[in-house]
Amino acid sequence: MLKKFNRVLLKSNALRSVGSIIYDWRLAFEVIKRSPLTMTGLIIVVGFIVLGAIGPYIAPYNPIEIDFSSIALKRLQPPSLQHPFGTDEYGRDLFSRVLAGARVSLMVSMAVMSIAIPVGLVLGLVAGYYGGVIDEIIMRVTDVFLSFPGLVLAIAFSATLGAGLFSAMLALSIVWWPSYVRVVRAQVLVVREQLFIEAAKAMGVSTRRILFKHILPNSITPLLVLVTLDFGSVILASSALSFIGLGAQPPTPEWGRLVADGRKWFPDKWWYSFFPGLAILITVLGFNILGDGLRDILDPRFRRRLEFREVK
Amino acid sequence: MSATKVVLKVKNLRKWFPVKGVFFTKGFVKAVDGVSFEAYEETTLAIVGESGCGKTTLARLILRLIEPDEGSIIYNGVDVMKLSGKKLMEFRRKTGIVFQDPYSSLNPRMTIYEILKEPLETHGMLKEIDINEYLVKLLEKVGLQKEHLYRYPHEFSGGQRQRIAIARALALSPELVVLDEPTSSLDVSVQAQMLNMLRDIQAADKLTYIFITHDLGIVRYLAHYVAVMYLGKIVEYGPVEEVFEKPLHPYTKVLLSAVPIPDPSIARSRARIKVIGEPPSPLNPPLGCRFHPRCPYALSDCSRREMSLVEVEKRHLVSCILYS
Amino acid sequence: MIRRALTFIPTIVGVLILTFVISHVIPADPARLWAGGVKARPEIIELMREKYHLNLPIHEQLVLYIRDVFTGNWRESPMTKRPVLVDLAEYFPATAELAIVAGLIQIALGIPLGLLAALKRDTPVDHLIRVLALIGVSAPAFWLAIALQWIFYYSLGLLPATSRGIPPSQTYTGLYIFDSLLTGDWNALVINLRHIALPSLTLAFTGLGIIARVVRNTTLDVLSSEFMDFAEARGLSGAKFYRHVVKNSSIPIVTIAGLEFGMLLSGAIVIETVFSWPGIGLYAVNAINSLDYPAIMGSTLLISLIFIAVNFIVDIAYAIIDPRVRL
Amino acid sequence: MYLNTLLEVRDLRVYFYTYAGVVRAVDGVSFSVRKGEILCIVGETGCGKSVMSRALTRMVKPPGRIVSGEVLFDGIDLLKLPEKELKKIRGREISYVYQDPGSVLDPLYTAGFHVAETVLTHNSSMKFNEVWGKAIRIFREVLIPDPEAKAKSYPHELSGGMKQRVVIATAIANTPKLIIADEPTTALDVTVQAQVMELIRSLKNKYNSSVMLITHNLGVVAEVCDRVIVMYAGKIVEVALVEELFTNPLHPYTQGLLEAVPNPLRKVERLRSIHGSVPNMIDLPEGCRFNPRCPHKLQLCNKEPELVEYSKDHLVSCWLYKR
Repeated sequence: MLKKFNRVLLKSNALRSVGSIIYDWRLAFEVIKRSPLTMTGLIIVVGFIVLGAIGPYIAPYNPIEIDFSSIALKRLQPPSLQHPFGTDEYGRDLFSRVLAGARVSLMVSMAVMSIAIPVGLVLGLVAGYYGGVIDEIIMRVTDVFLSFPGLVLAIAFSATLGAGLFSAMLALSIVWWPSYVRVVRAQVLVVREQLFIEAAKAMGVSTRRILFKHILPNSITPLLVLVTLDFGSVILASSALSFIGLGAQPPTPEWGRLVADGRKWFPDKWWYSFFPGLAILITVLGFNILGDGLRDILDPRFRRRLEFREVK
Repeated sequence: MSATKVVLKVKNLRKWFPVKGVFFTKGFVKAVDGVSFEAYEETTLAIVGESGCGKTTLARLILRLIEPDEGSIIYNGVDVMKLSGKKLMEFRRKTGIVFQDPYSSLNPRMTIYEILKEPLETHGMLKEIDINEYLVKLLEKVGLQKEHLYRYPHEFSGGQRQRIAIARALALSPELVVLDEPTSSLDVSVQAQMLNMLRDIQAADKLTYIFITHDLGIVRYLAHYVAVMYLGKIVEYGPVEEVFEKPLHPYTKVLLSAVPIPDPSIARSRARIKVIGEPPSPLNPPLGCRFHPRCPYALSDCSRREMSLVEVEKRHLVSCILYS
Repeated sequence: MIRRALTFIPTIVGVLILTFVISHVIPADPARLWAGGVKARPEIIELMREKYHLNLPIHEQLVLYIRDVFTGNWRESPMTKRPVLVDLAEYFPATAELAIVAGLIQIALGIPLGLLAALKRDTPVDHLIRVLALIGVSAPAFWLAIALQWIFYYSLGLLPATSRGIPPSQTYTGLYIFDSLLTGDWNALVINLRHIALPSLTLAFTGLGIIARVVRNTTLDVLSSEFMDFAEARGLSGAKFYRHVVKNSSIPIVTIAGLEFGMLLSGAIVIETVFSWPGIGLYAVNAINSLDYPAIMGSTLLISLIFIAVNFIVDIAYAIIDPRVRL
Repeated sequence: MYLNTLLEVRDLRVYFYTYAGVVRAVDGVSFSVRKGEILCIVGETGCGKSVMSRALTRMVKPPGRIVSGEVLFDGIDLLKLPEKELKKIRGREISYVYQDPGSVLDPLYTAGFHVAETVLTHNSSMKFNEVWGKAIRIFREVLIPDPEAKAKSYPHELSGGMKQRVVIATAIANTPKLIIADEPTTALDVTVQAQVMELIRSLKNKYNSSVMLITHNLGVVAEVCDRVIVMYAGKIVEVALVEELFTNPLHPYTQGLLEAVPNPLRKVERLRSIHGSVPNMIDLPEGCRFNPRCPHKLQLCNKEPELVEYSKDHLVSCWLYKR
C-alpha cells in the first residue's frame, strides 16, 4: 500500500523532494513498525544475535562434551520434553547443540563481513572517486572474482586451504569482498556527481574530508540492505561448506555439519537433520525479510513520501 | 557603468571531453572551445545559451573545479591556473558558487548548521568569529531564521534550499560569485524573490556575479554584461542594453525573436526570424562558424572561415563574418 | 560483437591466473600435498615437482599452466588416475541437464508468479508469493533436498531419491532426457524424468523466488513508467498495451537470468551430493574429500568458464532486445 | 452550454489519499473548452493543472481518486463512461502531448511504430503497411525531415525536438477534437520551443481541433493562447481572454504572477514578487487559498470565494470583486 501512495505522490510536483538516504532513524523505525513482516524479520535477527551471544550459557546441556557413561542410554533419542530436538549418536542434547551453533554462524558471518566490508568500502571508494587507471585495475580484478559463481570459488579456496572453520571464513571473505566493491563504487559514482561534492570542492574542502564526510556517509545506506541480506547468505554458504565436509569440523556444533551428520541416520532419526536445518532456514529468513523490508524503506519512491514535510 | 576594473579575465579557454569507445577515444565533446571574456568589478556578467552550449562547463572552469586543456584565467591580475596550496585556498575563499539544483547541492546528512560551518572551518575562521552569531546573521541575509539552523535540508522547500545554498556561497564573504542557473528549478513567484534578493546582496556586499542562465528575461533584469554562447563558443559579448536592443550576431537575433514574451501585444506583433533545426551535438560541431547550418543570413564562406570575436563598438564584441 | 567478445579475454586470463594462484601458491607445498601429505617420501615429492613443473620459477609455471589449459592438458586426477578433462567430459552432461531443467522450471514458474504478484500488488496473493520467495532464498538447499527425499521417497514412495536414471538406447549429447526424446525411447524418458524431478525441483526452488521478485518489481516499474502512462493516453489496450510491458520487463529479467545460472551451478554442487547425481558437483566433492587438487581446480575452472559463456550470451540477448545497447 | 462548447467540466474534484493526509489536488474546478480555441491552464508547480488534465479522461491512478464532477464531452459524461468506451476516446477524440518527450516514448520501439500503433488501435480494420504509410505521412506533416528514415529510428537516436514532434504525431494521428498538451515545450530549448509551438498552432488550425495547453510559462501563454485559466492550489482563481488577462488582471495572484516575470524586451526597475510560497496541499489555509500571501487580504477572505463573472468572458474568484 505504501508503495502505491508514493508512486502517485511523486507525480504531483508539489510533494517533490529528493534526497538520497534516510536521515531520521526514528522515522525508519516507525515504518518498520508499520510492516509486520519486517518487524518479524527484525525480531528473528535480534533473537539470533542474542542467542549467538549467550546461547552456550543458557543451553540446558553441554553442547560439546560427550558423557561416555550414558551414551548407550541416551543416544539418538527422538524429541521429548527433556530433549526438545532429540539427541545425537553420542547422546548429546541436540537442542543445546543447535543453540550453541548460533554462535558459530554468527561468528562466521561477522568475521566475513568484518573483512569484506572494509575492503569493499576502501576499494570501492578509491575506484569510484579517483576513477582512471586505479579504477580500471580494481574493477578488472573484481570482475575476475565475480566470474566465478560465489560458492564454487569458496569451495575451491576452502579445499586448498584445508578443511576447518578458519579456512572457511577466509575463503568466504575472499569471495565476498568483490560484490561490496561493486556496490560501493556504483554508489560513489552517483554521490560523486551530486552538486554538494562540487560545492565542497569549490570551498576548498580537502579531499580526505570530502571522501569521509560527504561521500562515505551518503554511500553506505544501500550497503545496509546488502549487509543484512548477506549476513543470511554467508550463514547459508558456510553451512553448505560444512555440509560437504569443508568448514567446521566435529565436535563444533555447526548447523550445516549437524545436518550432514544427521544424514547418516536418515530417515529413521529424522530430527537429527531436521532441527539444525530449520535453524538455518529461520535465521536466514529473518535476515532476508529484514533486508527486503529495508530495501522497500530505502526505495526512492518510498523515501520521498517520508520526506514530505514543509517548513513553515 | 562606472566600475571599470577588470576582476576576471578569461583568455582562450578550452575544454574538450573525450568520448570513449570500447577501445579507443571516439571523439571529443568540445564543451568550451576557445572562450575569452572579461568581468568587471561589482557588475553582473550573464552567460546565456541553450542546453549543451557549454555554459555550465565554463562556470566550473572559471573556479577551477575542472582543469582546462588550454587557456588562462586571470583573477585580479593573478593567473589562477598557476595557483596551488595556500594561494589556491585564498582564491577559493574569495569565490563562491551556487548551483542549479537545490536538491542535490546540499549534503542530506548534514544540518544547515554543519553545512554553513564547513567553509568557515575549512578556512580556519572559527577562531575569529562567534560562529552562532555569524551564522544567524548569514541566514537573515538570505531571508531565513535562526530556528532553521538545526534542521536537515530535506525539511525545506526548493526555494528555501536555494537560499541556504546562497548563504553557503556567501559564508566566506567572497568577491566573486558564480551563479549557475540558480532559479531555473523554482516557481515564478519564488524566482522573483530570489532575483531581488541576489540583487540586494550584490549592492550591499559589492559582489561581482557571473550568472549562468538560459532565461533572457533574467539576463535583462539582472545583468550588466552578457556573453551569448553557442556550441562552446561566445558569439556575442557586450553591455546588456546594447545587446538586447541592437543584437549583432544572427544567433542572438534568433534567440531574442524566439523567446516567448509575457505580453500579448508585443508577442503577437513582433517580426519573427525563423530558424531551422536544432542545436547540433557538441560532439561533432559544424566546421567554420558553428551556427552557419541554421543561420538565416549564412554566406558561402561561413562554412569555411571560423571567426573570432571582434570589437564592433566599445566593449561590444561579435564573432560573425558580417562584421569582419 | 567480436569486440564485445574480446572484452572477455582479460577476464578469462584473470580467471586462469586466479585458479593458478589457488592451486599453486596457497598450499605450503603442493608437491608434498599431491604426493600424499606429511608422510610422503622425498623421491615421490621430487617426482611430483618434476611432473607439475614446480621446480620452475613461478611465472614460467603460470605460462605453462595457461598453455596447458588451452591445449587441453588439464592434468591428471590422482583420484581417478585419468586426465581431469576426460573426467569432466563424463560428468558434465549430468550437471548441464540438471541445471537446464531447473532453469526451465524457474522460468516456467517464476515469470507467471512474478506477473501475478505484480498484477495483484499488495493483496494477500502478492504477500504469499513474496514470503514463498523469501523462504526459497533462505532455505539451505541440502536440507531441502533431504526433506523432499523424506516426503517423496521415504514417506510417499512416489519418486526415486538418488542416482540419475538410465541412458536411452542411443546417446548423442549425454543429456539423457534430450537423448530419450531424440531416440524416442519413452521408457527411458519416463525413468529419467522421475529421477530428475526431485533434484531439479530442489535446485529450482532456491532461485525461483528471486526470479519472481525481479519479474514483479520490473513489471511494476514498467507499469508506472511515463511511456506506459502515455500508452494509456493513446488509448492502447489489451495485447497492444501489454506488449510494451513484456518487452521492457524482459531486460532486467534476462540480466538476472545470467546470475541465476551461476547460482544453479553452485547449488548443483551441493545438491548432487545429496541425490548422488553423477555430475561435476559430485565429482568435485569426492575430489575434495580425497584432496585431489587437479580435479578440484579443473571443476572450478570449467564451471567459471561456463558461467562466463552464459553471461556473454546474456549480453548478446540484452543487445538484441534493447536498441540502445550496441554490441 | 454554449453551442460552440466542446468539453464542459463541472465541479471536478481529485483527491489523493495519503498517509500524511488528503491532498486536495483539484478541488471543485468548472470550466469549458470551446471549439477551435487554444485554452491555456496556467499555474505554478503543484497547483493541480496536470492532475486535472489527466482526470478528464479518468487517467488518475491510486491513491488519487476522482471524487466528484462531470466531464461532458459531446454531451456524454466521460466520468461515467465504461472503461472500454473511454479507451476509444483516448487517443482518438482526445489526445495528449506530455512534457518530457524523452520518457514518454517506449525506448524499445521505433518512432514510426508509436504512431502506427496509435492509428491501428483506433482503426483495427487497417493493414499494417497501410498504417505505416500513414505514419510516414503524419511524420511529414509534423515537419520531420526525412520521415522514412526517422520513422525507423529508435527514440534514443532522435533529438529532443524530434522526439516531441513524434509525440505530437501520435497525438494528431487520429485527428482528435481536443489535444491536451501538458507543458509540451518545457523540456526543449528556446529556439526549438518556438518551432514546436508554431507547429501545434498550425496543426490546430488545419484540423480545427481545440487545444488545451498546460503551462507555467506566461510567455507561452501570451504567445499562443486565446483564453486563459489561472489555477492556484487546486482551484481556478481567474478565467479571461488573453489580452484581457494581461491588461486587466483581477485576482491578486494573477497580478503578482504577471509582475514577477522578467520581460526580456523591456527593462524593469524591480520585479514584484509574491511573498511566501505555495501552501502545503494537505494543510491548506482556510477560505481563499491565496489569503496568507495576498497583499489585499480582507476579513472576508477567511471564507471561500466563488468563481463569478466580472465582465463578459472574465471570471474571478476573489472577495475584492464582490458585487
